[in-house]
This record gives sequence, C-alpha cells and structure tokens, in this order.
Amino acid sequence: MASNYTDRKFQGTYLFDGQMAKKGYGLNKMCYSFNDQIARDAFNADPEAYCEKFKLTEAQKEAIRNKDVIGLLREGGSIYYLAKFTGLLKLNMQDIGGLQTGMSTDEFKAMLERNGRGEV
Amino acid sequence: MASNYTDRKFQGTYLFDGQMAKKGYGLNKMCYSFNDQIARDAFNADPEAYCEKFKLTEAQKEAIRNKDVIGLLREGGSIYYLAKFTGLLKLNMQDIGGLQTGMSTDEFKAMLERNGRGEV
Amino acid sequence: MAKIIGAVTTSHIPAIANAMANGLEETPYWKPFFDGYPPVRDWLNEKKPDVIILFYNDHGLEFFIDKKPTFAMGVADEYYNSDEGWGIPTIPPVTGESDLSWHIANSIVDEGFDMTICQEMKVDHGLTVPLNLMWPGHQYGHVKVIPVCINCEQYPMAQPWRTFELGRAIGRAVASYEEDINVVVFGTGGMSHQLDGERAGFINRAFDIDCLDKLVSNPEALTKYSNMDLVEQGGAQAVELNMLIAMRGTLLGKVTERHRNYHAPISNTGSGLMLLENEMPTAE
Amino acid sequence: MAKIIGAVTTSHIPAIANAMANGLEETPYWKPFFDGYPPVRDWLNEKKPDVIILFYNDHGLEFFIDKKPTFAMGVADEYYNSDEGWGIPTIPPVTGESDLSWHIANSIVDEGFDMTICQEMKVDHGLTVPLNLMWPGHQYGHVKVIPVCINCEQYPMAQPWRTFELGRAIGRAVASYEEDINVVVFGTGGMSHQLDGERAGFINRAFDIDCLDKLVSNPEALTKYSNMDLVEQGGAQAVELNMLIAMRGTLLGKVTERHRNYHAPISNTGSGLMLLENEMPTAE
Ligand SMILES: [Fe+3]
Ligand SMILES: [Fe+3]
Repeated sequence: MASNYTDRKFQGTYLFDGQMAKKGYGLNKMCYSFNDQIARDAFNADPEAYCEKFKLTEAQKEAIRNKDVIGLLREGGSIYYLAKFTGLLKLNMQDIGGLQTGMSTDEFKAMLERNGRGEV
Repeated sequence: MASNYTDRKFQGTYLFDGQMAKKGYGLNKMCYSFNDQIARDAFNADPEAYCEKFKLTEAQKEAIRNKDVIGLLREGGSIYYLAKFTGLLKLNMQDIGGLQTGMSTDEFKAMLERNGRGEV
Repeated sequence: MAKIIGAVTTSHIPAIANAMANGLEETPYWKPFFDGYPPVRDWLNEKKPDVIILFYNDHGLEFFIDKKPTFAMGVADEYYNSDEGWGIPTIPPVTGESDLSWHIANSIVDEGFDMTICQEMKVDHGLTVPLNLMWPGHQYGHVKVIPVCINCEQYPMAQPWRTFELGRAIGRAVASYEEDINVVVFGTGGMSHQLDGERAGFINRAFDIDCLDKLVSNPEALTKYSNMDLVEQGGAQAVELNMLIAMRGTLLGKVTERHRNYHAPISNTGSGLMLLENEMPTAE
Repeated sequence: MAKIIGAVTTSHIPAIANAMANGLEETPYWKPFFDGYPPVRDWLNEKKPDVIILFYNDHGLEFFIDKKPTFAMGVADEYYNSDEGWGIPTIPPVTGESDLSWHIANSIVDEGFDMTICQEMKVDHGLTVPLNLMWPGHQYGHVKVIPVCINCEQYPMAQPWRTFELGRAIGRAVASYEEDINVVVFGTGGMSHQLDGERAGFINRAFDIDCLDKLVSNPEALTKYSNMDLVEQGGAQAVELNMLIAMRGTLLGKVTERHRNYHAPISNTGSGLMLLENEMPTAE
C-alpha cells in the first residue's frame, strides 16, 4: 500500500494522493478515456464490459452502477476524472454536489449561495 | 526562431536545444516512430511517403535519402532519435561515427581505441 | 527588454464557457460575475500586451496520472483544445510564442526548476476560458500565449512557496529577454471550492478576500501556507490558488491594484477577478 | 529505518546487451570490461539489497520531445521494456516498489523537486542493461527497482548542482522511511563520449578517471561543472555524468570505495564501474 501524503485529515474530504492514485488507477483511466466520443459510446453500449476492460474492482463497478460518487472517491476515483463520468451521465457539478451531500440539487445550490455570501 | 541555449560553441558538436528541437520536430518524431515495427515497415515500403507524413522539409528529406548524418544533425535531428533511423539502416554507432568523421568504420574504431588509451 | 506590465487573476471554470456560449451574461445569476470584466478587457485592449503567460492546471485533457508533471510548460507556436468529455464544440487554436518560451525554459531550468517542456500540449478550459473571458467570441488569436501548467490534481503537489519561486524565476527570465515586448501574466483558477466528498460545496468568502488582499501587498504571507492549509481554509480544490501565487511571483516591481471583483458562488467556487499593474524600477 | 548501504556506477549502453546476448564476454574486446563486474555482483549477492534506486536517462523509448520531463520517476509495481527500434527481443518486466517510491515523491516534491510522477513508464536499455549486468540472464525479478529518469537529450537540462541536490533529497527521503530495508543506488551511463557530429568518437580518459576520483571523495567539485563544461571536457553525451552525480548525492554518510574498473573504449564510450559503500552515522 502506497504511503499517505499527510497525516492531516479533513472531514468529508478525500485527498487524492499516491495511495488513492494507485487504488483508483484503472477507474480513473477509464474515466479519462471518456474524453473521446468513441469511448463514451462504448461505455454506454455496454457499461459492464467497458469497466471490465479497465480491470475495475468489484467495489468500483458497483459504485459506477449506482452512480455513487462518494463510493467512487473511496475506491480511488479523482474528482477531475470522475467529472468526465458524471458528464457522460449529464450531471453537472451541483447535481454531483447534491448526490454527495445527500441534498437535492436545489438544496445544494441554496447552500452554495449561503456559503458564497459568507453566512457560515 | 527559438533562443539558443548557450553562446558556447564546440567544434563538430551540435547542441540539441530549443532552436534545434523546433527545427527538427517532424524529423525526430518520424525517427521516434521507428520504435514500432509497423512504422519501420511503412518507411521501408515507401520512404518518401513516410517522410511526407511527418512533414519533413526538403533538406531533411534529402539528408534522409543520402543517409547524411551530419546533414540530419544540421537540420535539427537529435542523435537519440536518429539512432533509430540508423538502426533501421543496420548501421551501428561505429558505422555512424565513421560516416560523420569521414573515416571508414575500422579507422573510426582505431581512433576510439587510441582515445580510450588516452593517447590524445 | 521585455517587461511584465501587469497581471490578472480570474476564474477558469467550464460553466463560464457554457454561460458565454448560451448568452447568459446578463441573467441574474451571472451578471454580478460578468460585470467585473469590462474594466480588465479595456485595460488589455489599451495596453495590447504581446504575450500572455498563463498559469493554469490541466483537469485531465492532456495529462493523466500515468505521467503527471509537477510543472509543465508549452514552447509551441500553437496549442489545440479538444473534447474534454462533454462533447462541447472545440474552439479555435491558441497562438503560442516559442522564442520567449524557450528563453524562459532555458533560464528557469538553469535555476533549478524541473520543468516538463512541451512542443505539443492540448490545452483545456483552465487555459481557454480565461482567454475567452478577456477577448469574448474567441477573439484571442492575435495574442501569443505561453501556457504554464501546475499539477493541482494529484498529491504530492508543489507547495505555495515553490509555485511563488517558480513565478519569480519566470519574472527574472522575462526581464532578461532582449526583445522590447510587453507581457501580462494570468493566474487562473480557484479560489475557495470543494467539488468532492461530503464537504462538497464548501466556500470561504473571508479567506478568499484575505488572499486577494495578500496577493496585492503581502504575497510572502501566502507562501507560508502549505497545500494542506489551503485545503483546510479553502476546500479541497483551493490548491488552485497556487496559480495565483505563481502569477504574483512574476511581479518583481511595484504592484498596484487597479480593479477587483469578488463574487461567490459561481458554480461551486469563489471567483476572484483582480487586475494588478507592475512597475519595474527604471534603470538609472 | 531504511538505509542506503552503497552505490554502483556503471555503463548502460545497448552494445552491452548485445554482447551478453551473444556470449561475447570472454572475447578480447569485451573481457577487460566484463572482468570488472564479478566483485560488484558478489557484493550485491552478499548484501541482498531490497530496493535499487536507479538513475538513468530515457533514450527515446518512453519520452519524446513532445513532452520532455527534466526529472521523471516511477511509482509503479512493475515496468516494461519494449522495442527501442532495433527489433531486439524485449525482456522480462522489472519489479517496482510503489510504497517507497511514493514516499520519496511526497518528500522530494515537498522539498521543491518538480518531478513528473509515473504510474506507467516504459524503461529502456538505460535501466535494463545495468540490471542485467548485475544479475545476468535477466535474473533481477526479485529486486525492487525505483527508476529515476534524468533528461540528457534536450537542452535545457538540469545542471550538475541540481542533479546532486536531487540525489541528496532522495537520500533524505530514504532515511526518513520507516521500514527496515536496505537500498543500493545505481548511477548509470556516461562517462565521456560523443556520438554525434564531426567530433564523434571523442573520449577523455583522464577526465573520466578524475571524475571517478571526485565521485568518491570530493563530489562537490563535480557540482561546479556546468553541462557545457561536461560537453567540453567529456564530449556531447558526457552530460550523462549527471546520473552518477545524482547517485553520489544520495550518499549522505561516510563513503568508501570498494571496487573500480575503468575501461575505454566500450563502443564509443569510457566506462566507469565503481562500487561505493555508504556508512550512515549511528544514532546515539
Ligand atoms: Fe480548475
Ligand atoms: Fe545513455
């Protein structure tokens, strides 16, 4: 298992360090492939086969099936590459924010507004 | 034209700096492609067409045709990538040394022996 | 001699590109953001810089974690965008400036900056959105751009003290370039935001404004932060502040704030637009 | 704690692989070269290091000048060789050591070394020839290797002072690693040689021997050279001496020379084999 980058922990935050980069390598590589339309089409045509091609673990496949963003982060996904997966699902950053925080998209947007005004 | 790396000059020496890297980009990219057997076969089947594919200049094409290593260096070739071209021609480093210095391969080898013994 | 005459901080998020493509600039959501830009556009159109040095991060278009550079820079005469995964139409190529790029590369590698040097580099929204913000309608083909790409995706990342030093080295390199050209530096990205995890949506307005203040008059204070401090104070993706810190490093003269517009949220981020002028001491 | 117990300098030229593949070790041309190796092999077999940190340059297998890192390092558990353009059969994969690799990456990027970090990296003769020299018949699968790749192909290149500092930072990183393992460092390539131009065939025996002497007892003197000095004294490709200089930087303890064999020419190069032991001060 690769070394942690730091001992510091931040609530609700998954630091993408070497340990995660190793764990999530295949998952992120699959997501990176979604830069190409051909890859997106191939995934959409047969998600299971496409995941298999990148040797995703069972836990990663399960999280992909369930559009479980937190699960994907836990299994080594990086938000930068995962964003290409969620883009393929037509979810924007506020949709994903809602999914991760257990809010509706509108509730999440309202929180952003409050945070933006400094009401925290 | 890109900046020279240095003002220092060394007789018979072509420093591969930004200026050369820019000038020789297509030429070196072609040579780098020779890592693949398919590329080597394509070059051997039709050298002119293969050079064209990498947009070599006329001077570069001429030097490729003539196996003119000094000419290739002058036109921005890097010895590290050119070595893949000369490898494809079945020339080793002593053959190339001879070509560049105007010696036969045996004369070049004899010079290496003298240099190696420190007789200079 | 070449001169860095000023610098701009700006957001670079993809949502801006969508808003501009769909003509949403005057909608209530976007207006407070876009209203900040005309003074900066005017200044750029007046000063007509020859070259923009643009600090950004690649969000997974050109670079993947198979081979991830800490610092990469372009030395090409042209850069291309391409599909980043959302099928958004790609945009016209960006003009490069290979001569000054190589001059900078020669100078800063000699100073001990271990750059990855790129003759081919696809550039993503991190670079193209700021250009389109300054010259709307993708009218930036006349400006030569030198992309400098800082890893913000994978730890370990360069720490703020190091990105500031990178900026300073680039500032010295420009100052030693013999052509009489004017350069403006863009520091793009940030500010506080967190896209991932249960803490997603975190924004720290007070921290952002303090960072903007420090960028003007006390940038050394920012170099005391570690990337972990930035995550704590500004959220997971606040490490993108490194691009603003690198930008500030390039300004070796007297720095004056000419314009500022902080607005939050834009998408999930705090957005800090700032225009700084840099006056180099005149040689006696 | 992890310990660097010693280091080896060795040539890495492809001609060696050919000589070994064709059983030419005892021919008059090759014998004076290969005769140097048994003591080093014996030492390695006796000390059984867990990890080899190997400095080499990539000669155009993995990296091209489209995106050329100054310093790249592997963090993978396995590395592959492949056809370098001559159709030579590729060899078994090299075993990596991702945990210590990431530990080093974390430590040295924090110290300001701007590494390109690679989870996938094809390794060329610069890495594989030294391993095969030490464990003939490609019997090196049991040894974990951390590849550190230094740009020696395109200017600008890291200067000797910088590659030495890289070595020192790696030395500190290893010393701070908690597992009780033994590490040996290989500095490969060089020494004096020039492959290209009318000056091709240049070798400087006296310079090489002086460099080996300085590597033992006065490495700081080598850091005073610029890459241009190396080219002048040792030929265009003598910049590969940076790998030996980086190696020496990792040795932070008391260094003792255990073995040396200088022979020239091998192909177009001066070849310097040296075994150094490194004794760290015992903590009181
Ligand atoms: Fe960004
Ligand atoms: Fe080499």
